[in-house]
Amino acid sequence: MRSDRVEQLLAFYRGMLRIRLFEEKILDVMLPGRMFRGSSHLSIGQEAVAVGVVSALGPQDYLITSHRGHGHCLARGMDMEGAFAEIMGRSTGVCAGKGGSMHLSARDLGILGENPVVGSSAPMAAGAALALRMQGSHGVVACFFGEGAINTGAFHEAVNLAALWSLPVVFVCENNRYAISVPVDVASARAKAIHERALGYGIEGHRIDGMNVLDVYDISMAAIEKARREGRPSFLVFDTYRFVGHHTADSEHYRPKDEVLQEFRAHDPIHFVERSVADDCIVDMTELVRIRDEVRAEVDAAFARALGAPWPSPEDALGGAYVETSASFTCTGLPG
Amino acid sequence: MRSDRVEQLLAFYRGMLRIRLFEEKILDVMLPGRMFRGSSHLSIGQEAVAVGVVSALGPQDYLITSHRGHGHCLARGMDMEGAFAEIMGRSTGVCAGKGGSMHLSARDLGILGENPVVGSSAPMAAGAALALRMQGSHGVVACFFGEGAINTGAFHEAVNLAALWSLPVVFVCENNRYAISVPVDVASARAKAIHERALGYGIEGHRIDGMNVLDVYDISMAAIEKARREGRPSFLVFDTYRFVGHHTADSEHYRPKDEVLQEFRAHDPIHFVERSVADDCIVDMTELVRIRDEVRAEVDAAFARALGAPWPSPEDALGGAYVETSASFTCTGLPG
Amino acid sequence: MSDPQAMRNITYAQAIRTALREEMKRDERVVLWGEDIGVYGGVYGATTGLQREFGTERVRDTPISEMAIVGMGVGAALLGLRPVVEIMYEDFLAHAADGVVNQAAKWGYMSGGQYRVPLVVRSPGGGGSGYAAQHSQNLEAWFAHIPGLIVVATCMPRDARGLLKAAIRDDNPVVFLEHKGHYTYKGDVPRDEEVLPLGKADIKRPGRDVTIVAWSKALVAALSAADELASEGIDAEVIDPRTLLPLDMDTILASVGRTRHLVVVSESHAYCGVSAEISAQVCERAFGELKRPPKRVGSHFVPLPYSEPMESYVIPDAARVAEAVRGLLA
Amino acid sequence: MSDPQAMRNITYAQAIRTALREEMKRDERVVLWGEDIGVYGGVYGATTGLQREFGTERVRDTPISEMAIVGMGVGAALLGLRPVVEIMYEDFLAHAADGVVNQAAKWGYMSGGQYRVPLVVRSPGGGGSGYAAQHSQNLEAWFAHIPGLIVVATCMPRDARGLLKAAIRDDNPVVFLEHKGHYTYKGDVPRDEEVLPLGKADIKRPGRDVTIVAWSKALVAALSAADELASEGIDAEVIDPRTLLPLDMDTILASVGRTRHLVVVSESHAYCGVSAEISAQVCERAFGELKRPPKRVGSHFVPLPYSEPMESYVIPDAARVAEAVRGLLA
Ligand SMILES: Cc1ncc(C[n+]2csc(CCOP(=O)(O)OP(=O)(O)O)c2C)c(N)n1
Ligand SMILES: Cc1ncc(C[n+]2csc(CCOP(=O)(O)OP(=O)(O)O)c2C)c(N)n1
Ligand SMILES: [Mg+2]
Ligand SMILES: [Mg+2]
Repeated sequence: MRSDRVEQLLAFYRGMLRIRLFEEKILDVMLPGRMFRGSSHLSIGQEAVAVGVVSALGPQDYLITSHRGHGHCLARGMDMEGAFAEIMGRSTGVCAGKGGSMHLSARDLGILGENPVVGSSAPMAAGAALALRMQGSHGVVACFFGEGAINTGAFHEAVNLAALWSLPVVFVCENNRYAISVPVDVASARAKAIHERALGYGIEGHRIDGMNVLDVYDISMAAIEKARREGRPSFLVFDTYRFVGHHTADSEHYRPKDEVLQEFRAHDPIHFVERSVADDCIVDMTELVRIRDEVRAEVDAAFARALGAPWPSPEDALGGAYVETSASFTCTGLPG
Repeated sequence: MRSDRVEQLLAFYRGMLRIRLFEEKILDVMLPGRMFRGSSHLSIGQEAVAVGVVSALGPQDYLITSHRGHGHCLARGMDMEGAFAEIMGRSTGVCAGKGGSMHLSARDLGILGENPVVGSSAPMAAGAALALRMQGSHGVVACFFGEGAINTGAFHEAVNLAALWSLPVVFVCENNRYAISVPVDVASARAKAIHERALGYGIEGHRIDGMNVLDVYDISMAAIEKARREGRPSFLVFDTYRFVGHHTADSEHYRPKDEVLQEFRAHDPIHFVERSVADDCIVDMTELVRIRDEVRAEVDAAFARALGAPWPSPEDALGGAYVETSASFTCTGLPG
Repeated sequence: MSDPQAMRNITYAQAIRTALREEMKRDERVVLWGEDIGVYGGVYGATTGLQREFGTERVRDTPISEMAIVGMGVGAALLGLRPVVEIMYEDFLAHAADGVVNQAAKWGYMSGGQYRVPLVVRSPGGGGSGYAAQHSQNLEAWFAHIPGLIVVATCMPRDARGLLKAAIRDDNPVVFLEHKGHYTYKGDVPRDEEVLPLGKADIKRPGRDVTIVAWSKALVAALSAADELASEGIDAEVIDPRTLLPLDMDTILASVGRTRHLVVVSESHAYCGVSAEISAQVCERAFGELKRPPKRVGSHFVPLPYSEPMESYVIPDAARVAEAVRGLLA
Repeated sequence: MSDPQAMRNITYAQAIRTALREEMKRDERVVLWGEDIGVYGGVYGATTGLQREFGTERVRDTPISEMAIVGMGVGAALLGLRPVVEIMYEDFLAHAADGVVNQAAKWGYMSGGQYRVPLVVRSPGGGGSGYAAQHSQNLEAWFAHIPGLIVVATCMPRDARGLLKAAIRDDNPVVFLEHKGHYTYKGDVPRDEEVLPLGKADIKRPGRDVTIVAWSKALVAALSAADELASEGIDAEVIDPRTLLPLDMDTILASVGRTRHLVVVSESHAYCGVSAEISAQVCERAFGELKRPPKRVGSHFVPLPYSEPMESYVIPDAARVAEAVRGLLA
């Protein structure tokens, strides 16, 4: 019998592949086919953080993420077809086509949503955590953002408050080294140790290899339990890298192609699992192939269904700006 | 002959007294006489920080301050009559009556102004410092604020940038323990060591007794020179206390009267000079009395002149929203 | 309810406090946070005693972190609290605008209706107290321009209590704008519970000759002007829209249909203000009914100066309102 | 200047870049900062090549710190630089509003005229690209409501170049709003230097039957609508105010005096928008000249949805403008 750890690794592998193949579909099929609008921010290369952290969350926990949040949503169980449909702008999308790639959300899964306004998710995470605590839940909120977000005022205000009020939040920083084109050291004082910004607030700050899903999982477990039991927030900085452009329209001339290739060869988090599985001969490689085939089939099927889904009608736009059920709200004078 | 240090101490003494008596006039005469409007934020108890820091600035340097900035302005040489007149709303005020107590400024003295929007002075200080550096000046900008300001996003963004771009700014935090009614530890994580927030940005942070004007001066000199020569900003946290309310309408029920009395007895920065002078018998006490008399006469005279100054006429309000000299600005459609 | 026995004469601050207290007792999900709202009771006393009564969990003093005050409010509202947060001065909503406008107003819509944001953001604006340009603005027009928000601006105790209760119960985010110069203003408020409808204007004074629409503290100037005009034989109807988004144009249009004259009065600048909307809508929708073009009265278009003679010149008073009405009817 | 030989056909992005480049060469106090404006050249390419040409001191990539981007701009402007800062999306001016509105707009006034704030804040707004609700807003009405600011919103290459140059030379703070859907739009721009006056509208198409006032990308819809209407025998005059504060009402009023019909078109919401101001002012000041009440056309009053059918329904297009004109003239 295989150990739990092996089962877990295989589950992580599947989880990462689901994200990778989902996003490769966006890149390889939807982009050339002009099947979505605006831009889509892919997390190819960063799947270990998504899977490692989200796997450490319990059912009562929540997450909020950034523009680069497909991975977190899928890891949390978002319906793949609904996600594809949303990105395609179909009425069956998880947000009925109103949100798109940057606004995926799923209330029933504890996904507060993607918040592409950099930094603004941090206070919302803190507020959500306070709500959980005040309502007697033991839930924790994981807040995902890139290393660019740590220089926003919103992040700072939120971390201070989370520390001060002992809120169950884990601030998860995916340091993929760039904010669009701006390298971390061009944007952040003391860029080599951004996790130490936590010290000023008296909370723990850790820097971890974000390409090793097992390490990600372990530290996340610890941080989430600390938040859950002691109400102490943490600041986890995962070193990672995005193997693709900032978004699907990025020329990427701000970084050498070599760098990308080298990172990909050396640190792809999915290869990492494949290598460690192979090195340790713990499972038959055909099992990995089988998983890959299954995931590919899942992605293809979800994609095909989404592609066949209906468009919203133009007038659907007009609904939903207001909740109109509330007793006292009389809507006579709403402007046209 | 007396040492330079003694001369300096006496100059500091005079500087502090000028602030104290200026503000006591506001409290004791102008408040009951309803001679100003809105509210006025007095720095009684905090004079050592104003005098110590500002005395360490050179002629090419600038300062920007908060709602509690009378002391910084006076220490920098603001005309007392002009300051009184401004607070009274007279046309001879330093801002022609448009600013009032919270907006004193003096361009020719390097006083960028008071900025009562808490935190917002920090980015402005950083920008001013960048302007100085880019124009070849060796000037430094001192940015004064209370301990409440360190929890604003603006402060954080500015410190990161000042550190990152090596801007000649000294961030001067006057920790008087309260932000209006909110004690520092109710508002700030790790309240006992707020100066350590500097660490996250890789700049120096110091915590200093703000009631000892000599210590204030010495550390400020060092920080200003460091900024001037190396472009390294610092974060100086001075422990101080305000002996009066947050503003002139404050009921002060959030802190025990005892606390105020005890702080006043033990730590008044002006008594501190008097005591050290007396203890060491370095100058005749009558000299201190003479200084006090001179300052009182100066304050009384400035006050009397200000009180006799004319009011602006109502229509003066309409001028000054726009600079109308610029060649390209045609003003035909300005709304009424 | 209209039995005068059943009225209490209380201040605007007390009215707001009453609404908060009643709603906090009624619904434990209602929580408050903001700067100095606890022990201090708010810089204008609107929350006095509430921390003592409801404890420090439900009534929280925050750091000076406007972005987080509102941002946390949004997050907490998503997960079931009904936060009422205070921004100490309306001007500082400029620091918190992302939370209000990009997050609270849009989260429900963007999620395809999965979420709702029952958040109330209270904030006092307005001049007249000598606080100068950065502590006196009236920014209702900003928020009224943003779909997804409800915007209330009211200065009468009874309205404040009844509408704040409605705002707290509403599942939409509400920007509830108060006037700092009005907290000690007194008025009758029913002893019994009263929840007033959002989106309904109130005719504060019926009249036949001219419709004056005015809100927040400018309403008081409008009412005094109406008294002054009455003595000259001009019978002004004064309408308080109370809610600026949605706006009760039905009431305004019906009034203009009767009086055939319109003056819109606000302390905010008329230029690109809510008063422009009202003037424009009346012209667009009741063009034929107007005998004369509408007039708008607002603060002169400058930052608010500190000194008294200048400040009171900038802010419209009863005399300026009366003058505008006379000019219109002349 | 109007010699066609002396024209270059360039994109809106190139026009902006040209203005920046020319002013940077002319005046070394002109400096740029913003997110990704350096190596990347701005997410819409408006600053491509400028860092290479002027160096990293004068063209600076910033952290994601909108408050500091603008706040530092104000501080630097006080001490003699002439910063042109970029906020990547107009929506994020909600994070930087304090710097624009509380500081830049007021510092000169509050100081009694001691200081001036020659700052330009550039920012692209607008929808139509599928960026959804938080990356598509048109917030010109916010800034047009604030005394002390100049607000430009223009989408034609020639205007953008000439007005940006004027904005940079102006000693007042200028909010210079661009449209993200227009950076690749081409137009003729004089080879020679051209500085256009702030505060002057431009008649983009003369006509006799109706005045259409439209700005930013809605101008393009208005111009197509005018073409469409021309084939039906309706001769529309299309006016681009270009500057929304101050607003050139003289040109608009003169036009309405000729055409006696007004339609105001904006991509921003009509409700409490600049279009309300224009409609109101025309009614108030030229009541007798209008044959019909004005009409406003703007984005429907909802956050902007992502999906194409919904998004293009919300934003007004030529058909909706033409429809409004037909309705008005019917
Ligand atoms: C407040 C704000 N400013 C600017 C932007 C534009 N923007 C979108 S993503 C991005 C870079 C974010 O970098 P990082 O936080 O490192 O996340 P990553 O994209 O690398 O995942 C920027 C500047 C934004 N969305 N929000
Ligand atoms: C952005 C902002 N939020 C709130 C206020 C209201 N306010 C004025 S002074 C003050 C307290 C400031 O405390 P601190 O920074 O410690 O300075 P102190 O008054 O103690 O000198 C507050 C909250 C403000 N002026 N600006
Ligand atoms: Mg990044
Ligand atoms: Mg303090």
